[in-house]
Amino acid sequence: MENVALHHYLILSAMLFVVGLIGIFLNRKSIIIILMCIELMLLSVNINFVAFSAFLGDLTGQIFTFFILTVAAAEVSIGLAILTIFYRNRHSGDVEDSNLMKG
Amino acid sequence: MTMMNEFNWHFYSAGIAEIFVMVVCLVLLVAGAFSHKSVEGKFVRNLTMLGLLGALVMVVGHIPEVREFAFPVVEHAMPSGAMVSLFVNDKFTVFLKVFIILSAMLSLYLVDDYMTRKKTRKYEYDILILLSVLGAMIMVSAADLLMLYIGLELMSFSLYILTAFHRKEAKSSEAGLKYFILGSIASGLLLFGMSYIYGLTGETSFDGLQQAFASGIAIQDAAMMLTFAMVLFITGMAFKISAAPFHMWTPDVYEGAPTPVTAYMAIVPKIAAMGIFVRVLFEPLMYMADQWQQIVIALSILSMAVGSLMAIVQNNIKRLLAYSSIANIGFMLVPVATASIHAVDEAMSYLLVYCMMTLGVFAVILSLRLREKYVERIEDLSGLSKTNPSVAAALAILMFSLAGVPPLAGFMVKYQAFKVGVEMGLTWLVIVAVLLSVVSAYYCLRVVKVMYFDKGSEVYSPEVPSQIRFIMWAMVALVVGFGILPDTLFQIPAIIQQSLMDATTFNG
Amino acid sequence: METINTHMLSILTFLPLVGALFMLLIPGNEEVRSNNAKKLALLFSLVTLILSLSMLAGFSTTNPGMQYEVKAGWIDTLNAHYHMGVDGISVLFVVLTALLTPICILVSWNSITERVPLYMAAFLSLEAFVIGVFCALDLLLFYVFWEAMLIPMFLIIGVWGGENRVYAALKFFLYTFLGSVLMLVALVYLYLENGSSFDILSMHGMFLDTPVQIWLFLAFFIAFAVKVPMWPFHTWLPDAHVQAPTAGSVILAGILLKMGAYGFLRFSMPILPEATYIFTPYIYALSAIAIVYTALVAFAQSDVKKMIAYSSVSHMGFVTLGIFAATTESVQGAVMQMVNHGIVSSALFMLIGVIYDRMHTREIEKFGGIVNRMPIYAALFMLFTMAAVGLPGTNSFVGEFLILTGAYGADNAQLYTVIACLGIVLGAVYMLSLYKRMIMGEPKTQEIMRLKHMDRREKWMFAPLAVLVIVLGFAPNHALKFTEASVVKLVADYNVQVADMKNTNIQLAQWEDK
Amino acid sequence: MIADILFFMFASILLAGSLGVVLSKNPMYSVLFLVLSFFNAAGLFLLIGAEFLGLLLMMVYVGAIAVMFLFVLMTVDMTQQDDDGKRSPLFVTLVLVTGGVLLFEIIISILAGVASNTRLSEFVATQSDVQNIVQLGQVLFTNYVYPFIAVSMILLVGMVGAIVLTHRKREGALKQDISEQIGRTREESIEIVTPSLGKGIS
Amino acid sequence: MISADIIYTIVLLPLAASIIAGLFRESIGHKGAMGVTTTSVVVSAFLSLYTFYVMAFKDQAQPAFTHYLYTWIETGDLSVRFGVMVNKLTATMLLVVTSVSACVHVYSIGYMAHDPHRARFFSYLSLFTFTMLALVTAPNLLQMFLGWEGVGLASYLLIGFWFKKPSANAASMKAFIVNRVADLGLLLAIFTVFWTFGSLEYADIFAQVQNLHTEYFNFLGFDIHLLSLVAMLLFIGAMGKSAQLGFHTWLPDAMEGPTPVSALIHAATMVTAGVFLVARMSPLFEFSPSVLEIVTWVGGLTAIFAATIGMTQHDIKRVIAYSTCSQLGYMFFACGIGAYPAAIFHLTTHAFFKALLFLGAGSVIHGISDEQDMRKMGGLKFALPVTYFIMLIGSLALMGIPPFAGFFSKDLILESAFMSQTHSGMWMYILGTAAAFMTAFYSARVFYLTFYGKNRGEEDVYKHAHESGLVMLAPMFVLVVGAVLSGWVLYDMGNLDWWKGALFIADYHTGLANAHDIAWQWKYLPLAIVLFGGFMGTVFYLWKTDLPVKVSSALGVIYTFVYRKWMVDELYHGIFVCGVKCLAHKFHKIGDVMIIDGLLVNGCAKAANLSGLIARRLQTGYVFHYAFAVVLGVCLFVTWLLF
Repeated sequence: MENVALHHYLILSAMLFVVGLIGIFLNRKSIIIILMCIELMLLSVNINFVAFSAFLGDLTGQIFTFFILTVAAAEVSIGLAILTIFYRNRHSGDVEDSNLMKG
Repeated sequence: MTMMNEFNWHFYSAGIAEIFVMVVCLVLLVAGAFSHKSVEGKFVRNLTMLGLLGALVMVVGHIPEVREFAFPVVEHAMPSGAMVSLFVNDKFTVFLKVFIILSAMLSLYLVDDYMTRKKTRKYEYDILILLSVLGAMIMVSAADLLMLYIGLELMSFSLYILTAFHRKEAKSSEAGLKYFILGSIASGLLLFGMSYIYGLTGETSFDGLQQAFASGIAIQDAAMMLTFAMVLFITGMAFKISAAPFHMWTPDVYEGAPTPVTAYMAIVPKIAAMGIFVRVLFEPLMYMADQWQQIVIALSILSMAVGSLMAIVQNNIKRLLAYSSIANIGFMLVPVATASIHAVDEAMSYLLVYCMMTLGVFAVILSLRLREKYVERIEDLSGLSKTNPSVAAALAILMFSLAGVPPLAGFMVKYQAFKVGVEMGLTWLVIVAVLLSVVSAYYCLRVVKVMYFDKGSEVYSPEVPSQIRFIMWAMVALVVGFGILPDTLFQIPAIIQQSLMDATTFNG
Repeated sequence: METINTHMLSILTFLPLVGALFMLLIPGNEEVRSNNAKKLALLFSLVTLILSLSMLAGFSTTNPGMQYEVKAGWIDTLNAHYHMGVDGISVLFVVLTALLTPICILVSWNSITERVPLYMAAFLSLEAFVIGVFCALDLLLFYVFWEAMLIPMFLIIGVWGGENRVYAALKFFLYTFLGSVLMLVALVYLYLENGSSFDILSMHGMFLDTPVQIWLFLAFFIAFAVKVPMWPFHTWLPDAHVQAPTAGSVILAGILLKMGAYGFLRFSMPILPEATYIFTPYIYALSAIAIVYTALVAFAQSDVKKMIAYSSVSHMGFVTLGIFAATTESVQGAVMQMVNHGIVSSALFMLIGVIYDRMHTREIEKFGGIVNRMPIYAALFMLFTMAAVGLPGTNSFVGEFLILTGAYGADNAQLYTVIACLGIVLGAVYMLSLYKRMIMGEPKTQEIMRLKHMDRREKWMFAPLAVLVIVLGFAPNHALKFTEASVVKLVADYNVQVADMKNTNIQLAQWEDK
Repeated sequence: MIADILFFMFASILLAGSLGVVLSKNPMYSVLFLVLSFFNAAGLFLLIGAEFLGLLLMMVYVGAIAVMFLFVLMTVDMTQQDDDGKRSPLFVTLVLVTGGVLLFEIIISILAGVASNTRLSEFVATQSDVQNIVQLGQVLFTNYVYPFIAVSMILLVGMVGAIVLTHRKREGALKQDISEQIGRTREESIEIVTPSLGKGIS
Repeated sequence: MISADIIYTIVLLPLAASIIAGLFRESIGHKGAMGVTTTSVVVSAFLSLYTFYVMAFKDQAQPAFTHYLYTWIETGDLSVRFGVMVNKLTATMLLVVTSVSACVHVYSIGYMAHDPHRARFFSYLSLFTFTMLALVTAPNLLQMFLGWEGVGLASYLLIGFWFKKPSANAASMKAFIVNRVADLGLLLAIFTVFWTFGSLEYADIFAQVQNLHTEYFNFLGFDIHLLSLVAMLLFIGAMGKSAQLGFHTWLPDAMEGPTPVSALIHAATMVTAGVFLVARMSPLFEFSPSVLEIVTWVGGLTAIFAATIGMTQHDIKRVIAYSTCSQLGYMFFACGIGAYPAAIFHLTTHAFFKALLFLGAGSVIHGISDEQDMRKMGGLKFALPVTYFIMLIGSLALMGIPPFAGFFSKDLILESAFMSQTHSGMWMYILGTAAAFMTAFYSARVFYLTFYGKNRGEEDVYKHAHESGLVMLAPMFVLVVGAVLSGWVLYDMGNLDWWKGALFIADYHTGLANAHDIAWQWKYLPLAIVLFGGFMGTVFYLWKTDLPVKVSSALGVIYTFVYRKWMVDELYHGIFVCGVKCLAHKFHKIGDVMIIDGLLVNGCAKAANLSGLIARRLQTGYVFHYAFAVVLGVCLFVTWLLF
């Protein structure tokens, strides 16, 4: 087994990223899962940053991650708030119910 | 590192306007919460205006001759490196900020009447606008990927909430939801790209990136990764300026959001995103122009085509404007696609005029009520030229300008964009653009047609607030005035272009 | 007087525009506004006409260059100037525009009842823009006027037009717009090639590579060909004509169509001589097709306005043939023919308008035997029919004759000239059959027996045109002398450049042989 | 060596967790899988020397965000399942192909970068003497104080947004309004009725 | 001395009168209009007579001259001036035109007395006179063309004068259009002349003929002998105006116009313009023998062709019209064999007697309530005695019985043909003689059918048949004088020397010069045949009146074919009228509506709209689709850039 190198982290995060991405489309259930998928994407970005940071010996990446974490927290709160009012209006949290506007 | 511990005015002076706006936001939040319900709206509104005015004064009062930096950081934090800056202040940012603040102020004037009629007036609205203006300002001043990200998210989050502001309307909440989800995905992509860029260069500041790309090491090292990163990075920003194929959110969000929010959203974020897009392309990514040029060309063509073609089948004015904005972004990207820094001012003057036209059109929409409901469908405008000739004339002028018919400003900027396209050898793109501009002329004409040619009998609710009327006519006057004498229009962006060029020569 | 003369063209251009603004500001109730708007518009257009005539009086017929030139700064950043001037090629069109506008206002006096001020404003601004097109010596200025003119015309067709007006207006606008935007690209290119200058005069004789010229020519060609309109770019015209109100058709046929041909003379020939020469055979062919084909199509029409519209296409085919034949006679004839067509087809549309105001139909089959009731109308119709047919002694004959004579001797144009001659016969066929079906015979319906006679206004609005038909028929030199010097110069320069090209090609060929 | 094993362990559980998020039919399970993923990611962070971020991840995500997800799921009752497969197979195929292509491209480019490159493969995770949290603290409140403040505005937006969107006055909820109680007047409380004869008081 | 002023007066007086009558008839009334026009034309006629007298008889020293009034068109190398060219040919034509016109004017006062539009009629008549005069006096081809088309217009207006009659309207249109087709030839000739001779002035052209007669000209890719080309194109024009074979169809139809018009235009003046043109251009024609050959044959065939039809028609005016056609054929083949003087001579005499015949016919028609069908006439001898006499003179002149005018001129032509000693000359003699037989036959037929036998029309009409008034008879008497005397008074016309250079005959044409040397049997053979023809006519229509029906039924198809005018009209209708209409509709429906507009123009618009609609379908409203679009975009961009 070889030593864990940077590209292991990168590939891991890439896979995580793609899983998150595909999850958004393939999910036929509630919108809340889309929010979770977005969190997964952000997590993969964080892994990238942290990995690069560690391997470069440069702290900026970790700082970046710190800020991303903070922003993600706010993001979730906003997302859930909007989801809540959407639910109140439509009485559904279904992905496929969000098509009042199209064309 | 120790020197950072002492307060140094110089480090903050460039960002003073942003700091001021932050303070104003906090003050307003408190003021709004504790003031009496009956006055809170007005009170907060006035304070907001004052705050924006103050910010404007600070921005204008501090026009740097050469580019200035603020909030310096030590790069390569651990093996202590050179000093770079998070924040830049040059004529370009001043231009964009003035532009942003003025647009925000004008669009705030559009709100009162609407919100009062819809009985959804809340003081938080102003604060959110202010916060998104703050985000936009930070974004355009960013000299670092981190600042760019933070500014972008600050601006976007406020917009997500504003979009869903009419929480009792299903459309509004749905629009908010869509905007939020897609925006988050886009920023995820953006971040992913940023992480690679950071990882491959070890830099996050624009200057540092430019130098890294200039030296060519990073490009050689991991060309594919870098390409990948660049595409994702550009995607993130193209999403914000709603360039096709990253435009899908635009029509739905425009339609669903409360109209004043749409007006705001059609202008301020576009300015900020376009500004930073240009800066990113021409500063850090300048040495990757070969690669991004192709993407920008594709974005440009797709935007023009999708925007124009889909606009002609719309029935909702707000959706129409959404597609129109997509098409116009496409036209704006023609000069950018030349990958020549000389073309930036053409894009910027186009942006300027586009904002004027859009603001004018929204003022018109917000001044028209049919049976006490705001006009949404294009058919609702039928016969407007008889029942309300002055408004119809204003809208017609704006629409002709959007179509690019001289002697209106819309033509002049289109001309400039095409000129630079031809000059830089992208004649084929320009030909595609002019052909699509004919298509886009069609949807503009359709509006004029409905107003002037169709018979309509319904009478519009008469009272229109003077502010809206003022904005409408001011924009018409600007569009006509700049159409006939566009010198000023071309001179302002020419200055800012210079400041971008300074940046390149400074580094390159 | 001196100041008026130095600023003559500016006054001619902007006086109607000022008038148009006045229209929109007239106070009062609907009726008062309508009345005042009509009178004021007539006043403005008449003053413009008088000024244009005085301009014509002061025009030197021996000077081939620009006269009444004004040049001032306009857009410094683009190096665009406010540069106006007239030469022999444009001067007559300016006057024609100034002449037709008051007539148009008279034509609409009673037939337009809705939104009169707007209508008058549209007409006056149209006049202003068109005069601007003919006077502009700055390419950007030219383009601005060229495009701006679409707006009032679009409104005129769309607001006051017939039942299918929306389609026609949109088609008109988009069709011409499509043509012009391609011209815009060419214009940009020229601007850059000309050292970032829009000065049209400095473009004359500038050196451009042949392939470049060809592309530029094509771009300009589409713009102008749509405007002329040349076959097969003509289908917007019948729709626009049919749906437009009478005055709209008059101005469309009388002036707007001339802009395309004017463009060929002002841009294609002097700036792109080589490409012009290369494309000449194709344009001959298109012109010949236009002449014969559209004459036949005109014959097949059941709508009288459509028939006249198609006949316009056919007649403009002569003009393009004449221009590209590039002999002094043919170009003179083309210019003359443009003026003539402006007079004659305008008059024909006005005649149709007179009867349309009474019967509200354009179906030829609904008419018949009008002469029984309206002899003066029939006589005028006869006069203008004969002019349209190109009978010697009317103005059109002079134009057509000069064109055909000139083209007959031009390189490779003989066959097309012969084909074009067929157009003369076909013109007679459809015009006379129209006359027969509309005017002659027993009155077809009771309605025709009750038609109102022409009133004084209606008679007077034909008077200037009728006089011009005869005067220019017997004394065309009064018009030809204005254009002579400029046309001779244009043709001479063009031929020199073409000869140069041929020499170069021969030398190249010889060199390659070696 | 152990670090390597740990990496692969964390990595595989992380991936499995993320797949669980995506694939589980009940949103509630998804949240729990999300928590699992975060735990493992935090483990990876610890492994690579970013202790502070690892802990932060656990606290913020697991402690706050995941709970918030659960909370919202409970309150708005979005746990119902709806998997009658409305997605067209074409779309699913397209998504999978696109995802696959994308992943393939990323991995290819990473591997190409690693293979061709001089710097990327030389990178080694360096362990510093100074504690991670100290390092971060040093720059965060000096160099990055301005973004730090700015990001606080983002949190402010989150707060304002959540309140302005979801806070509502409940109709029918009984609330005491003291000023109203005190300000009651006789006129609006009592009505004097004069009953007419034989009709009673109704 | 003849000055230019006199000529200008002659030419412009009718124009002035026409304008006055046309524009101011409201103020001057019908009488005023008639007075003005008639007076001015009569004055013109007297001035012309004077001119002719001076030029022909009195002052042999009177030179031919050209005078210019003003420049008409001048641009580039082209310069055309209005003016007059006066020589003996002009003088002759002036005389013919104005005298016949004057007679017709006067006659019309009576004939049109009850027409409500007579002012207009007179205005048209004078306009016609002016244009015809402009034609004959023109010093250049373009002014000639002005007159040429002008007479076409006037003819159009006059044929369609009774605008309520659909047949009149159709006939007028037909006349104009057929003429237009032929005029193309003339127009092309003018173009060719301009580019080769550099001028359109007759004088310049004639001066250069000698130099250019070996030149070739590239016409539509063929190198053609220049002078032949010009001559041929000119002749095409002449054929149209003079209703020669192929272009003849308009002339019979033109009889829908009022009879004075037929007399003036379709007998005496306009139709002879073609002959005049060929004569005027004789210096050019003489250098293109091949074209002259064509002229000869066209003329000869027309003569016989029209005569055959003339024998079968029932409409009195149509018979005379075909006779005109036939006589014009004589004139052309005279030109073709180089006997221009004979042609012009015949033109002159023909003008008088044919006008006379038409006016006589008009008098008949007028007398019996506008009936033109000879099958409804008969026995009018007593009702219309003066007309009877006039028609007799006219018919004899037409048949060519000495001593009437027709005899001299027709004989001269046949003699010249015989003596030209060429193959075609011989043929012409045969054809001409045959035509002369037929002429005699149908002249007799007309005469007998009209005046002899029982009346076949309505009794009522017959009872009211009346002789025309003096105002109609007087001009006829003038023409009678012409028909009787012009033959020998103007006999010198047949002599080339008389023309003093106005006509030109090349040396190789010897027919006319030797005409007088013809052997007596050949000289009198035609006369004998004419007499035989007259006799046959008498047999058929006076004595054995059942013969015509028998003969015609015996001839069967041939008769029908001839009666239907050799089916030429049907042929033309089938080919040209239907062809053009069909083509027009095809072009419109398929070319314009379907292909250009439907497919290209609206097609593009529809394509744009359709693509908008399709793209709209992609905007499904589902957020995952939107997101997928983003990712797909990324994926494509990456793929594009990476590979």
